[in-house]
Amino acid sequence: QSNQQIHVAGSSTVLPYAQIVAENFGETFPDYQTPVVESGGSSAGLKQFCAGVGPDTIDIANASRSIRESEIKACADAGVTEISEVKFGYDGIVFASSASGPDFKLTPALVFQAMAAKVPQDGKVVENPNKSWNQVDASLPDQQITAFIPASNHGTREVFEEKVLMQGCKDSGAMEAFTKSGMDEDAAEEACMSVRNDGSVSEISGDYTETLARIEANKQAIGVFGLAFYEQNQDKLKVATINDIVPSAETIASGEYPVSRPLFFYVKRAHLGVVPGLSEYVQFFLSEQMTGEGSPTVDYGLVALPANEREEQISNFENGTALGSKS
Amino acid sequence: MSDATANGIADTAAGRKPRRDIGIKKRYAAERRFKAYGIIAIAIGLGFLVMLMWSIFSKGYTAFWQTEIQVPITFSEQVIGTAEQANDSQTKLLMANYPQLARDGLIQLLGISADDKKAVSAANGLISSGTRVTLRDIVMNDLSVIGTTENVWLYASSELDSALKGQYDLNVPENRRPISDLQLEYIDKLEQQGAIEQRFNWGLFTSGASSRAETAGVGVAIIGSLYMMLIVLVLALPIGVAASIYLEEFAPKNKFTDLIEVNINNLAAVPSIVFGLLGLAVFINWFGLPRSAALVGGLVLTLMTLPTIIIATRAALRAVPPSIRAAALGLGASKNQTVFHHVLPLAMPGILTGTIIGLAQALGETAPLLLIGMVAFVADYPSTPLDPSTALPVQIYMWANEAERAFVERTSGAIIILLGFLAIMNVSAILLRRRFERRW
Amino acid sequence: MENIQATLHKGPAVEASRPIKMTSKDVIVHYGAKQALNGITLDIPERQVTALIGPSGCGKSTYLRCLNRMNDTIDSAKVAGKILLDGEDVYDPDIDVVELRARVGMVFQKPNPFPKSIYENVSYGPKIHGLAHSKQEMDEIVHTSLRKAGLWREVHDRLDEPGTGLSGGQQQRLCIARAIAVSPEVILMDEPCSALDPIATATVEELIDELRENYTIVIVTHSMQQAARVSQLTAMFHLGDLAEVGPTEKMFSNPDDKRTQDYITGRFG
Amino acid sequence: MENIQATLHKGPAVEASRPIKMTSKDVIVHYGAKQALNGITLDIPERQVTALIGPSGCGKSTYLRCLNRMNDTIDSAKVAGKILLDGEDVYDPDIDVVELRARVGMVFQKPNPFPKSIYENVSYGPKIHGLAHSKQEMDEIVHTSLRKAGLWREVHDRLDEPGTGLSGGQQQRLCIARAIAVSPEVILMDEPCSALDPIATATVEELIDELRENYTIVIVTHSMQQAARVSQLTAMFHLGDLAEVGPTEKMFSNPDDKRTQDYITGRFG
Amino acid sequence: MSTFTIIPIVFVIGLVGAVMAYRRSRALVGKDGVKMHSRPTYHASFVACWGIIPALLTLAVWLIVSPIVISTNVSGNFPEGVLAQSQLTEGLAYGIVESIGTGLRVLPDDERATITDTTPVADVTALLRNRGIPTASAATDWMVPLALQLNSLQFWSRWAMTLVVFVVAVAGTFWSYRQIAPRLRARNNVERIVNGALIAASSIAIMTTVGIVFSMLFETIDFFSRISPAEFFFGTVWEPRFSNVGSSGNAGSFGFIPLLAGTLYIGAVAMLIAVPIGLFAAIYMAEYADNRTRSIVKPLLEVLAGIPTIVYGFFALITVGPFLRDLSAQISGLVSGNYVSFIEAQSVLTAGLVMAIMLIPFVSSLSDDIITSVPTSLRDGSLGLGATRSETIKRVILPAALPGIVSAVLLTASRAIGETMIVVLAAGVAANLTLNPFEPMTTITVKIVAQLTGDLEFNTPQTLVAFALGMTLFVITLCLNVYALYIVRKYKEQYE
Ligand SMILES: Nc1ncnc2c1ncn2[C@@H]1O[C@H](COP(=O)(O)OP(=O)(O)OP(=O)(O)O)[C@@H](O)[C@H]1O
Ligand SMILES: Nc1ncnc2c1ncn2[C@@H]1O[C@H](COP(=O)(O)OP(=O)(O)OP(=O)(O)O)[C@@H](O)[C@H]1O
Ligand SMILES: [Mg+2]
Ligand SMILES: [Mg+2]
Repeated sequence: QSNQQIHVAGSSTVLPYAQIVAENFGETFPDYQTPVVESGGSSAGLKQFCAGVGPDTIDIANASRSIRESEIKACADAGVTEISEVKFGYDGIVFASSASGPDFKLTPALVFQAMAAKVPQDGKVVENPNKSWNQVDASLPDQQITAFIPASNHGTREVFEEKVLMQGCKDSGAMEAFTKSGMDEDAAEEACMSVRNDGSVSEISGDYTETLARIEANKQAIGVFGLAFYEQNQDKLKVATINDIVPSAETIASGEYPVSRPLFFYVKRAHLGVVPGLSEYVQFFLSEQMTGEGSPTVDYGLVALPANEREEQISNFENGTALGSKS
Repeated sequence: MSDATANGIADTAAGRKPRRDIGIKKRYAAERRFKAYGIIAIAIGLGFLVMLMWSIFSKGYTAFWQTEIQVPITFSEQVIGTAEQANDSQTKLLMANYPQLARDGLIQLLGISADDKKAVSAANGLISSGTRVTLRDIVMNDLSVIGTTENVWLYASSELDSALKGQYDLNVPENRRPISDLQLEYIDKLEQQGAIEQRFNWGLFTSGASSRAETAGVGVAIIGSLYMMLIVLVLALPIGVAASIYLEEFAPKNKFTDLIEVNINNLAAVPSIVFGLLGLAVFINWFGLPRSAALVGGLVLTLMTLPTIIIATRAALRAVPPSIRAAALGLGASKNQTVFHHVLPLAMPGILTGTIIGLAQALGETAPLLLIGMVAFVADYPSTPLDPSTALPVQIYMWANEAERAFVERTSGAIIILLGFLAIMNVSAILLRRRFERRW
Repeated sequence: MENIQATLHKGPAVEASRPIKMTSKDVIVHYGAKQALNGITLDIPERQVTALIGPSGCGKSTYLRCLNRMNDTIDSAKVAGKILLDGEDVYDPDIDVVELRARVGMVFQKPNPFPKSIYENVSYGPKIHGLAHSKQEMDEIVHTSLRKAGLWREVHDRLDEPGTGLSGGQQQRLCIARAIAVSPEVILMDEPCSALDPIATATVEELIDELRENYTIVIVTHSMQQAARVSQLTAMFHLGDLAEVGPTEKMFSNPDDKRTQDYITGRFG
Repeated sequence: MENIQATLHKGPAVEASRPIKMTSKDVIVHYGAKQALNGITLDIPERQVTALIGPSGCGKSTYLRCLNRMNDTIDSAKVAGKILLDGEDVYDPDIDVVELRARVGMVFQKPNPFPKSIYENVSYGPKIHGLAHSKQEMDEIVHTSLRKAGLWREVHDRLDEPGTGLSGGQQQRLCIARAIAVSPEVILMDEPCSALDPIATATVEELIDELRENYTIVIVTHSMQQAARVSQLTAMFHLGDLAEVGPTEKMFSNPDDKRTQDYITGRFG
Repeated sequence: MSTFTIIPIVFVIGLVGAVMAYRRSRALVGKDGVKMHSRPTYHASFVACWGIIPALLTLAVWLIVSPIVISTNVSGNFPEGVLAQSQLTEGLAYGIVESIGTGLRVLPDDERATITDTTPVADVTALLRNRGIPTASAATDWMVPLALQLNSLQFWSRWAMTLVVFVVAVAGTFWSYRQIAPRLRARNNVERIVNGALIAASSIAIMTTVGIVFSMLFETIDFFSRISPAEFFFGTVWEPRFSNVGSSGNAGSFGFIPLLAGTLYIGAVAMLIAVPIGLFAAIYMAEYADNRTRSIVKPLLEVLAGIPTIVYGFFALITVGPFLRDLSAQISGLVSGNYVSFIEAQSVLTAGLVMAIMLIPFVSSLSDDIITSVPTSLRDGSLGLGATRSETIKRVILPAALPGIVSAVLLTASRAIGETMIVVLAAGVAANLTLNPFEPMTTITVKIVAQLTGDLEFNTPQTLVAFALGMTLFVITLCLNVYALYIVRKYKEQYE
């Protein structure tokens, strides 16, 4: 009974898209029940996914990051050997502040200098002394530095660290300064990615609604959002440019806007043909009408894959290219 | 006699000795302060309640109305096939492009040309994409509508709905709001035609989860919560009361009962998410119960509520004076009879309080449900407690995290529904409690 | 002294020695570390009234509570020794205390009506013991018991009101009615008349006299006159000891024990 | 009849009419719909003992509770009429019940010790009224009160034990000690000796006699002998009415009212 | 016969037995000279217990055991090597067989009759599809005979079960009916069963504890095999990284101290606010308020316990936090002329305050019941001595109600420790170590939830730490509770 319905679990970032697809799937294919899509994080989703094969396990795991080697191994240990990885789009990550505030034109280097725990100054490595944005750079508004960034349990944090802080660290020459001050490479990288904890940068472990609420309560603050969330709340939020590029589906898809991450889901191939509608669901997900241009998911804010890449994902899935069998 | 009285009083008045100082002024001041503390405490509690309620209701009451548009729909045979075809195979009927019917109806209503791509897409943005199901159901119920034209009330899109309810700041530049100037124009037009109306949002109560705000409802969640509360009530109340009776009335005072007592107190302090871990490990992985099922949720919440009920019940049992027990025992009532006939009824108000608080807590809990898969998108109604379902707090939690503006009011709307649920539970418990309450 | 003797003459004649209903041997009771009874050996004859007298705090209530094992309910109380009812040891683990208490009823020193209606207070015992098979029978039992306890006249029109809303003396009589409603074989009464006016006292004493026909009665009283009037056997307690026991007549006319003599002659009751 | 008269002769001589300490006029009490007192008019003379007698349930406790407004605590009780203490209306909204109750102390019919230690039970009143200014003073008050109530000997080595672990009679004496510890002007005693043995009763009666020097005392009793022994004025209640009031000597030798006569002669106490 | 028909029938058997027992025992009473030990209703319940309980136990055991037996039987017949080829694990293959079996049972008789061991699966699937029953496309021919076998095994098992259960029920009833005699201690027997049930109910608490420990133990051990306990228990920095795949492979720091401090601090602040408010509210309701006020106020306050905590969280985030921040700015402006807020929007104080609101009813309602049940005679005793109401409450009623109030407070404290959502939104997730209540801190529970539900890798210390935290918190609260029990005992002895 329970294996007649597709069961999906995983990332809460992917949830809205999976939800849209599941709903439309149920409406378009009245033969099949609407899939159940659990939220709860990529971690919990993949853990359930890797719990084993059988009617009481889930069929698909949504993830806002790629599956890790150790997880593939854990899966294999539990008998989940054939896993299809499906990439279905990108999530753009943007900086936004209250719509009533001034504009922000940021670069990774500026973000690094505003938010890093330690910055080089006059050749020495010092605790970040910057109190307001215009201390970082005169072009920025004279406004206290208050930022809300994703906490370290969020996939977004990884992107933020790698594509913004790390990049900014290198761009601003801080990396060099760190190594010069006697750190080895690991320590320097770590220093690049550590965020100041003197209260001006706060972590958010919840969802973007929380970040939005915090910005509404503190109009001076700047926060990190998903592109989709920002687009739904444009009347309240003002987006910051990075390297003078305005984030949008087009600029992200073209790679001009640097900060984005791919979204995935993983399919348990052993359940294909067993769970009714599973392969139809995957194909439906990747179809033009669901994740192509002008589809509801893209309306919602998904950055669609270029058409050729989507074709590739479909054929990968149909050819049965699996992760598990490789390792 | 009255003479004597008068005299007597006069005498005493004359010879009145000074009153003893028992610090009456200070003590009365203390008394007044004490009473004031009580009033202040209650005022604080109620004040916060009012603030919370106000913030919920002021945001949420609009969720109970939903904008609908009356659109003349032509059930064109070209789009959905003929009735004969439908009798042969339903596939065409099921898969037909119903949204096109709605779109055609709407552009006809607004009098825009089908070639004007921009205008058509603007108009299309006014109606919900959930029309597919609405229109399909109409056709499936009655094949004779095929080929005719009918006026149908369709859900407006959530953007239109929110705009009408004033939830968007329409003064910001057009590109920064989800509703365009053209669309606003159309809305004016529809309003003039009387084709747009705010109607009571039954869907909020009956629909399952949906990614579209206008078709989203807490139907599945209500059923799920109902199942879970029934399970909790049916299991936690008797088990909790039984355990308390054993511990308070029967158990010998030894290490084992101390162990149980400490255990119960400790379980009260276990974070609710840990009960989710327990449910996952024991009920799902071990007993093999299905994920996302109200049954598992109910069991987990039962375990979570038990300590509250047990602690409250034990305190209530302890407060029954021993003389009542002695009286019953002295008449030759057995211990069980004494407890069930006398002690339990007297402890009932306290037990009910514990139950209300425990149930209220269980009704509002999300964290443990996260791990057993109940924080999920479930569109279909569960027919048994073994089917996937969600719960009211889960729906609230999920809607609270939605980006769309229309979900903000729905979140509060769902909270109002949950509070209604709570109110029903409370009122029934109050009625019961009043029957049992007395001083002795 | 004359007073008591006057009363004795009015009281019923002491009957010839009767079979023993209950007997206790070396009953010792501790409350925690404090010893309340130091080994009481006493026989209670069948269908007679045994009075326990003695100064306050000497252990009368404690002894009475041993007879139907009500001391079991006090955690700190430890009972040692033997108590037999019709030859059976009441502290035998095999004995059913519930049955025991149904056979050995009790009226407590402090009136403790249930917070229920007057009717339910009295009907509770018969109900759990299944003594009535119909509403009429139950009504009958309740009415007779209340009448015997001398409460009927005062409460017949308010049987539905709570028993806790009665006056002190009324509560006490309610408890007596409640106890006799289950017709136990032995009735233990701990100062049943302490809160009663003379008329009500007389009613209860008459009741005791009447019950004596069929039941065995043990009564604790502080009134020497009452002991003299209603009892056939009197036991005098003193500081946890049984000072003396004997036929009532003899106890009040010619006590052997010095303490008894002192207590009785020092009387004021 | 002879018995009582014998007692009267032993009792203290009735003193000349005294100033009035408390007076009540047409006091009517309802419990819900039920009328418990039908208009009682009674003067209570200063520094004398007034005894209230009458059959159980006739309203003695109710009347007593009116005198220090303890009836306020019963929701269903409604009091009408006037009660004056030293000429002040005690039901005047301006009057301070706390002060009133500190001046008019009470011993209840059912002993109700606090679930605290014996010491704390007695020291409670003095403590809240601030009657002792040091530990010694407090000890002094507690010891004297216990001694006066005749409990000292039994409890002096266990003052720290809970008051609820005492025997019935001991609890009653504890409550008396508790009441006199605050030295009120008027002491209301609702059957203070009901659970007491003759010796303890004598102690309490002596106490009453002694208190009479300085305090006004109202006592409810069921024992005619006790009324005769300790009181100077006796009031006979009957079914919510005041049947008769008069000097004790006269009441017991030559009552005017038929009901009093019946009650006294029908006595058994 | 289905389980749902068997159970009522068993009950009917038990009830019939009970009625007969009742009659018989009534008849015995009629005979003179016989004194019954137990009343007829007890004889009836005695027989009913014997009729129903063993039968239901048998049923339960059968229902648990038979599917295991049947499935081993059927999967034993899976063709050799087929499993390997079709890439299906046994469980899934069995699932398909089962669903074919279930489908077959739904078919009308004439159609079912056409299906034999040799019918190709395609035909079966076609038949089923006509009836609207989807089957997995991986179904193969060898599954059809197994499905038939499964069906027949299930069929016979069900019959055997029905028979056995009924026999047990009737035998139990009959045997116990024969036992009825005047001296049969039916009441004691029935009460022993009731007591057994009571004990079973209280041991659920122990089983829950065992379950909790069991569900966290292995992961906890796993965690401590990767991160040293010393680092965890004595570390003062909490900073796990997103993942340890970075160049250094560093998983970050897992210092437990700041979380423990935060938990205790926020809990203490919440209790400090909630307990006085709740207690005073309870006292007012129980002792001063008239019945009507009380019957309105009490349930209203109870609503506070039922508002989902996310609502409180947003209340703290949007209203209370900024309010306190601005208030502090005003205050410092008035005092020093410098409008700088010393209370941060997210702070221990905000979290404690908002959590306290939620906790008020836990204290107020439970304490109100306890206070109300203190006997009136104690109030009278104190009032009669000239105590004011408040003195009576403080010195007599509260001490008498103390054990109950302590329970209520402990329960409240427990809730304070377990709360997540409010802390997340009101005090944030930053694991600071500070004494200043105006700065943010966070709690153990917050971190458990965060590490468990994020996008982290599931078998790294970052996720496993959630289990370690849960386990540690469990042990800490256990110790606190043992200590509380000890204290309560010590205190109680003074009064009993
Ligand atoms: N709380 C109450 N509620 C209702 N009726 C009451 C209450 N208290 C007393 N009564 C009734 O009021 C009448 C007088 O009661 P009260 O207690 O004054 O009698 P009493 O003279 O003290 O009798 P006793 O000698 O038995 O103590 C009685 O009929 C009694 O049933
Ligand atoms: N529950 C108890 N805990 C501790 N000591 C107790 C308890 N009950 C009684 N005692 C003590 O045991 C002794 C005997 O008490 P008991 O109640 O038997 O006296 P009694 O003869 O009935 O006196 P009274 O005539 O005053 O009722 C007393 O000293 C008393 O203080
Ligand atoms: Mg006694
Ligand atoms: Mg009275």
